[in-house]
Amino acid sequence: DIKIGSTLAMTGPASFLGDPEAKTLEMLVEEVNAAGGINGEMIELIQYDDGADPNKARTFAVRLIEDDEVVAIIGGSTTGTTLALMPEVDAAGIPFISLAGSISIIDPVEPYTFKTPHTDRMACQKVFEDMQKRGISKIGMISGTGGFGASMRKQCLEVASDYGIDVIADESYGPKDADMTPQLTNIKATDGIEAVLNPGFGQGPAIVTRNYSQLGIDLPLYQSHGVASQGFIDLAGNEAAEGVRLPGTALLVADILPADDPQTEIVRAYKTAFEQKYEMPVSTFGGYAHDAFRILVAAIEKAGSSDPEAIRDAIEETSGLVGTTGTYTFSADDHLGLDLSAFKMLEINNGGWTLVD
Amino acid sequence: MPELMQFLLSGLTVGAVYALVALGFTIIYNASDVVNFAQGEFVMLGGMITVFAYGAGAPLPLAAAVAILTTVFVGVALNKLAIEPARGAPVVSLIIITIGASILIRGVTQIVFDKQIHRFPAFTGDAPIPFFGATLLPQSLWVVGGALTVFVGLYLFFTKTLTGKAVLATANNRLAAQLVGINTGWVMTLSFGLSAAIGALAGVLVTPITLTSYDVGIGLALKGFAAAMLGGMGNPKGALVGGLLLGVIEAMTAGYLSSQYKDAAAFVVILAVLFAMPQGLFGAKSTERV
Amino acid sequence: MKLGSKHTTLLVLAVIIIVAPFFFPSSYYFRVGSLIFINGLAVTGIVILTGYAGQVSLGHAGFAGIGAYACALAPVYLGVHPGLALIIGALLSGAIAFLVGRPILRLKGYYLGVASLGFGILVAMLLTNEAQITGGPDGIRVADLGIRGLLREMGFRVKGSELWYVLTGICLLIGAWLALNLHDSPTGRALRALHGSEVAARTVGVDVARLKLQAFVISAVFASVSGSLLALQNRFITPEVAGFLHSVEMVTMAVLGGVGSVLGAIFGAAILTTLPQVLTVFAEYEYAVLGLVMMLVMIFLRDGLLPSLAKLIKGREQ
Amino acid sequence: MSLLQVDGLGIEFGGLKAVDNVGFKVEPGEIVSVIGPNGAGKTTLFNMISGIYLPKAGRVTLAGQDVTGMEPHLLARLGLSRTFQNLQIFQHMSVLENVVAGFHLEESGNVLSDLFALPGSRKRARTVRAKAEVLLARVGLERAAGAEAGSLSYGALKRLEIARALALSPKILLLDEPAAGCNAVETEEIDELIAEVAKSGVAILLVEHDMKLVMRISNHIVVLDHGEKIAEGDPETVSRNPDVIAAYLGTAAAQESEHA
Amino acid sequence: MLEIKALKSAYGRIEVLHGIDLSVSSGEIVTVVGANGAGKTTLLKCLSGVQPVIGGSISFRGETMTHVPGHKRLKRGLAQSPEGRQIFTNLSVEENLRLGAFLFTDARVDQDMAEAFQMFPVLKEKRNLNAGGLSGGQQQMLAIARALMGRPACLLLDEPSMGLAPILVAQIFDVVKGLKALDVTVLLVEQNAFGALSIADRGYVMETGRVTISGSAKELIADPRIREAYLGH
Ligand SMILES: Nc1ncnc2c1ncn2[C@@H]1O[C@H](COP(=O)(O)OP(=O)(O)OP(=O)(O)O)[C@@H](O)[C@H]1O
Ligand SMILES: Nc1ncnc2c1ncn2[C@@H]1O[C@H](COP(=O)(O)OP(=O)(O)OP(=O)(O)O)[C@@H](O)[C@H]1O
Ligand SMILES: CC(C)C[C@H](N)C(=O)O
Ligand SMILES: [Mg+2]
Ligand SMILES: [Mg+2]
Repeated sequence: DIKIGSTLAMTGPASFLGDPEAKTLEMLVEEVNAAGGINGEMIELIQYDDGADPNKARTFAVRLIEDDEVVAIIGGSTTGTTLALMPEVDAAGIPFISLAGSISIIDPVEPYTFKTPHTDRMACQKVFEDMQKRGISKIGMISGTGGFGASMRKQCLEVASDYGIDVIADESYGPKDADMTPQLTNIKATDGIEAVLNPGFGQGPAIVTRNYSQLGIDLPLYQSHGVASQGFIDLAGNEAAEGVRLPGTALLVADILPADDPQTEIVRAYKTAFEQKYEMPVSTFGGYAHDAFRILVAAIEKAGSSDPEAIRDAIEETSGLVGTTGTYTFSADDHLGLDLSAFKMLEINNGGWTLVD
Repeated sequence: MPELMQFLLSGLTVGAVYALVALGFTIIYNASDVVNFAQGEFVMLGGMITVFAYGAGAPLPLAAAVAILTTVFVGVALNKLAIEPARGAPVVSLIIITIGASILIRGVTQIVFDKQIHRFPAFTGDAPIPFFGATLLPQSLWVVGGALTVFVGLYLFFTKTLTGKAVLATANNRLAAQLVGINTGWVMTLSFGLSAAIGALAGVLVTPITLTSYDVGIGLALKGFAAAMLGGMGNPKGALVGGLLLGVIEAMTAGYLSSQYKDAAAFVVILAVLFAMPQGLFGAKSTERV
Repeated sequence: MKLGSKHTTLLVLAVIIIVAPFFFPSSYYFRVGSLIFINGLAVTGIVILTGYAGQVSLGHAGFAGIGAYACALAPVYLGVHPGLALIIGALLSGAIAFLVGRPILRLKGYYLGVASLGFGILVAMLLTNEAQITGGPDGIRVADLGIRGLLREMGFRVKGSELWYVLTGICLLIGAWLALNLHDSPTGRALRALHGSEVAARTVGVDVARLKLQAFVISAVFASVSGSLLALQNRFITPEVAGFLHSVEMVTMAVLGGVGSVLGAIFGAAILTTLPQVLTVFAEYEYAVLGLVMMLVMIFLRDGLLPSLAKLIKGREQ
Repeated sequence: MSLLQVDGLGIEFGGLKAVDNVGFKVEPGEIVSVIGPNGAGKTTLFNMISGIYLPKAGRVTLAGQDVTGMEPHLLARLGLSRTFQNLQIFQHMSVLENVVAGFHLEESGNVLSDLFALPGSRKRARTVRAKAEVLLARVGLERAAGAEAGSLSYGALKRLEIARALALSPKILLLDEPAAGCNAVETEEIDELIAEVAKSGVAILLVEHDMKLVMRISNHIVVLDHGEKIAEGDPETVSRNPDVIAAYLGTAAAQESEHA
Repeated sequence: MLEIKALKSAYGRIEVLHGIDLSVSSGEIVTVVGANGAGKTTLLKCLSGVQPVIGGSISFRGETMTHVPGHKRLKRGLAQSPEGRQIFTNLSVEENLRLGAFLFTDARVDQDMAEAFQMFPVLKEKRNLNAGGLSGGQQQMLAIARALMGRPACLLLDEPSMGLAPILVAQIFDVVKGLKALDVTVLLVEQNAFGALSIADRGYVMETGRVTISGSAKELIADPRIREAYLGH
């Protein structure tokens, strides 16, 4: 048997990330095993729930490595848990694919750590590119103070000037906040604002979107890839969400993707399988886990062995692997393997996703 | 001054949410001196059960009724199965039981339902109501109205009814309460039932605004607890005022000072109030002679 | 053998710490062990504050946060050795506890609870929001304590987890020794007296305000050192260490095990630290079971695991 | 100079003058009793003298020093000690420890020395323990030394409080109804104990409704009613004072105390 | 009316009542005296159902009461003024009294309250104040008055004279005596043995959890053992 480990935020504040991620892994392992495993060997998946607690994540990493003796780890739903367990995988020499957003995970590159989601910096770049196209140069930001929101805010502030964008209002809200009208009122009252960007995930962006429409602010609103799921539209409500743009992945627009798009097939397959099995809509986050698993399986197949060292090398040599998020090509100094092209600018229209451009 | 008005409206809405949770604490506290840390889970259950009942096709009022009744059942069961059997245990032990209960309820909810965030439609639409240059959602009126109604009900209950007095007597001196013929077990059941009902009602009212998921309970319980302490634990007036005040302080801080530190500002105010009034704004000073 | 007497307690603890490793199948158990010891240390502080003096804090994780971030930041900004940073953190926590404790300890019961809660939240917010300094919610790396390297130079090769097992075990023993010393000392007695009746304690000459403050400061230092050890062991720390949940966890561990006794509270720390690890077999049901276990323990062993069990055993003997 | 001197002491609770302009003196070795109907203000007077309530008016002087409103723990240092009408027991400590706690001022040292169990701390603890045992024997509770204080009967707790108050080696001892809950024979024991303590030079200020006890041992009696001093003098005089009989003693009791 | 047979009770594992036999007939005043710690309070607590009985039986008006829960005993006619007064300190004096009549909602409640105020005028003065602020003796009055509000057929009094001024002690004993006319049976635990025996019909002496002497009040007052041990000089 090949033992693969995962530690994900299946519960706790990031459970809407960890839950679909864990479900995806479970589903894919079943699938692979049903098809005869990898190189004839069955996969045994050992999953732990770290509840987004970095200390727990680290302990589970040790457990996976020392006690369960896995050959690779997928996990870290959040940046905090990922950074916490990295020293452990590094010391033990176990390949690890993170599902978290921050650029700090792969920059600087650590030998055993890879990741599948676009970085928050790329999300900023994608958004700013779109703003530039629309001739927007002065924006307000309202960010969640949780890990994802805070980190993306920082990245956005860093790259804004590259796109000639001025952030002239900078507000935030806590992870459990239920009302953002005061912050939005301030943004609204700031002179010259042309658009608003909201980095964050969870219920926050949905509330922001609703408050935005309550206050009658009719400037373009941008969200991050942190809310790229049908759930977001449902929560915000079709009306409030109308016209919101965000950088997303092919997964969300599986149905309207041109048939010749390289991702179409894989995206639709995953979507159908997941939605059938779990009776809930797919999310980008499950997609990250999907990609991580595919990358890992491909690497093990290629390495022809389940030696961690060999797997790591094989991952690093991955090239042109098509996933739900994009097409991955890793190298010794790129452990993300995606570029901006894999990001699609999406807009919500009539309660559904449409591709901008 | 439309900004000020907007901050105020926003503060009052959020404050009413806190007040509803704080009011829920009041009864169990008054009956047993226990701050029921599972109170937030009652709110969560109210919201989540409504979501799923509504999703299953029940009309909203029916879904809400189902949610409230189910939550009352959970509250009563909590009392019967956990609090009653531990009778006579130190108050800290009882509090830990309620913390355990909150973890259990959350754990079961995530299995029975799911871990996603949910919402159901506002009772009377989402069209913003303009108000002196600011806007307000119709659902906010429901929440504020709900908080006021619960407040009035509780206030009358504790000041005008013998049963209300029996509840207070039970917490004050359980032994004496038994001696005057109060069925203290029943008082506890009643208290948990009522608290659960108030909690669930809060959940039903606020979910269209705050959204809900299996784990919203802790956050709400925490804010409700802070609000209750600010107003003075056990006093419905305190719960109402404490909740509203907390909401307004947060909104004003977010609006005028820093949205990052609005929770901090709220706690700074609480600390300041407690230094001047160690029993909160309306807390009864208990007189124990020596 | 009288349970709870100082020397038996220390002996029992030491024996467990020394003997347990012989049953460890992998070094993962050393990690869990050291986490127990780290939590045990914080909880021992809670015993002093809550068990002895009867004051409940819902914000002690704030001090753990100060200790942890002292180890993360002091080496960077002050260039001091991480070991020294631990001491700086402890002193800082003590000093802050001294300042904060003065006003808030005038409050009683739940009011003290909410005030300390506020303090803890303030610390957690600072650590989260002042990201330029603290690294923000995603956490920050912590420098290496360097003991392993030192040992290697001296020719000993030890695994990180084993080393930390030993280090934290020693710290816990020292902490327990201090707390036990205090219990039967005049200060400890005065603390327990004011728990019983503040008025009476005052009339026998106990300076209640000062004594509560002392207990608060001592327990803050315990929490701080525990936070530092966690940071140094993990080499990475996030603001969660200062969070409300961590504060509640400390109190829960203490009460579950028996807040009046050092051994009991440490036992509580052991249970609540291992339980989530054990409960992974229940997968989805983990939290439901965890909550259930907590409730059952408190319902049937209301004074906490250890004291209640001791009572049961004593009863049977009679 | 008197050991304790109270001048014009007064306090109000929500408009009610619980104690109003009360003054008297207590000399070393003297037993002064304060009597008066229920609610007359006796306990409140004690609470002001012992620093638990802050008087609204008046002055308390202890051995020449103005101690009005001084914190109880500081008063303890000056040798003032008391018991309580509503028992204040350290419930979860053993009976012996309750008394040992009474020696706080004598045994307490430095926290750090306690934390590290330095020899000094340990030695102090030992000597104090022996003394506490002697005191317990004196109030007849030596057999209960190891029991948890919360498990004692009411009368036993009353005596435990006396032992704890004595542990302070007070110069002046305030006893609030020490014989309440004791039968006649037990009261006599307490009576002897008080007399003995007074003989050693300790001033005693006593509140008690047991007139036999009061009349037998008091050197001086102060009578309060509605917060005001209505009479003062030796037992003889006071017990014959018609105001005192009307407000407090009642005729039957007055006769009884005559024969005491 | 009240029949106690071989009653045993314990705190934890320590037995403190070792088989008490005691009976009270209807309309009687019976007193129990005994030294500190003899178990008098424990006995009364067993009768009012707030202390578990581990052996023996209690029957009241012909019905077994041994394990009837505490709150139901008042309904059957058994009220207690407990040791340590146990008033509701956070409620007003009036609320305390009202709760004494928790079982009743008829007009007689007001009448009873008026009578209580007549008996203890101080309570009327302080009716709207927190009972916790009362002086010790005032609280004692409140405890007695509250027990009477429950319209007991049998009243259990635990040291009712404790902390009362002499003038009131006499009054309390008068009140107790007066209860006889109202057909209320009284079981009176007292340290003031002389006072208690003077108004009682019969008495029991308890020592360390056992009844050692019993008899008519007259006999007991005259008994030298009792003079020696409980009445003093
Ligand atoms: N904290 C308080 N709050 C309100 N009233 C108080 C308080 N303390 C005392 N009083 C009032 O002051 C008066 C005097 O009370 P105090 O306890 O001093 O009487 P006492 O003489 O000791 O009576 P007793 O003999 O019954 O113990 C009483 O009427 C009481 O109600
Ligand atoms: N809560 C308790 N836990 C353990 N033992 C107790 C408890 N309460 C009373 N006891 C013990 O039970 C025995 C009887 O006590 P009880 O209070 O019934 O005596 P009493 O006759 O009422 O005395 P007093 O005249 O002093 O009130 C005593 O030995 C006492 O120590
Ligand atoms: C939206 C995702 C990229 C968020 C990511 N898992 C994080 O928490 O960092
Ligand atoms: Mg008094
Ligand atoms: Mg008694």
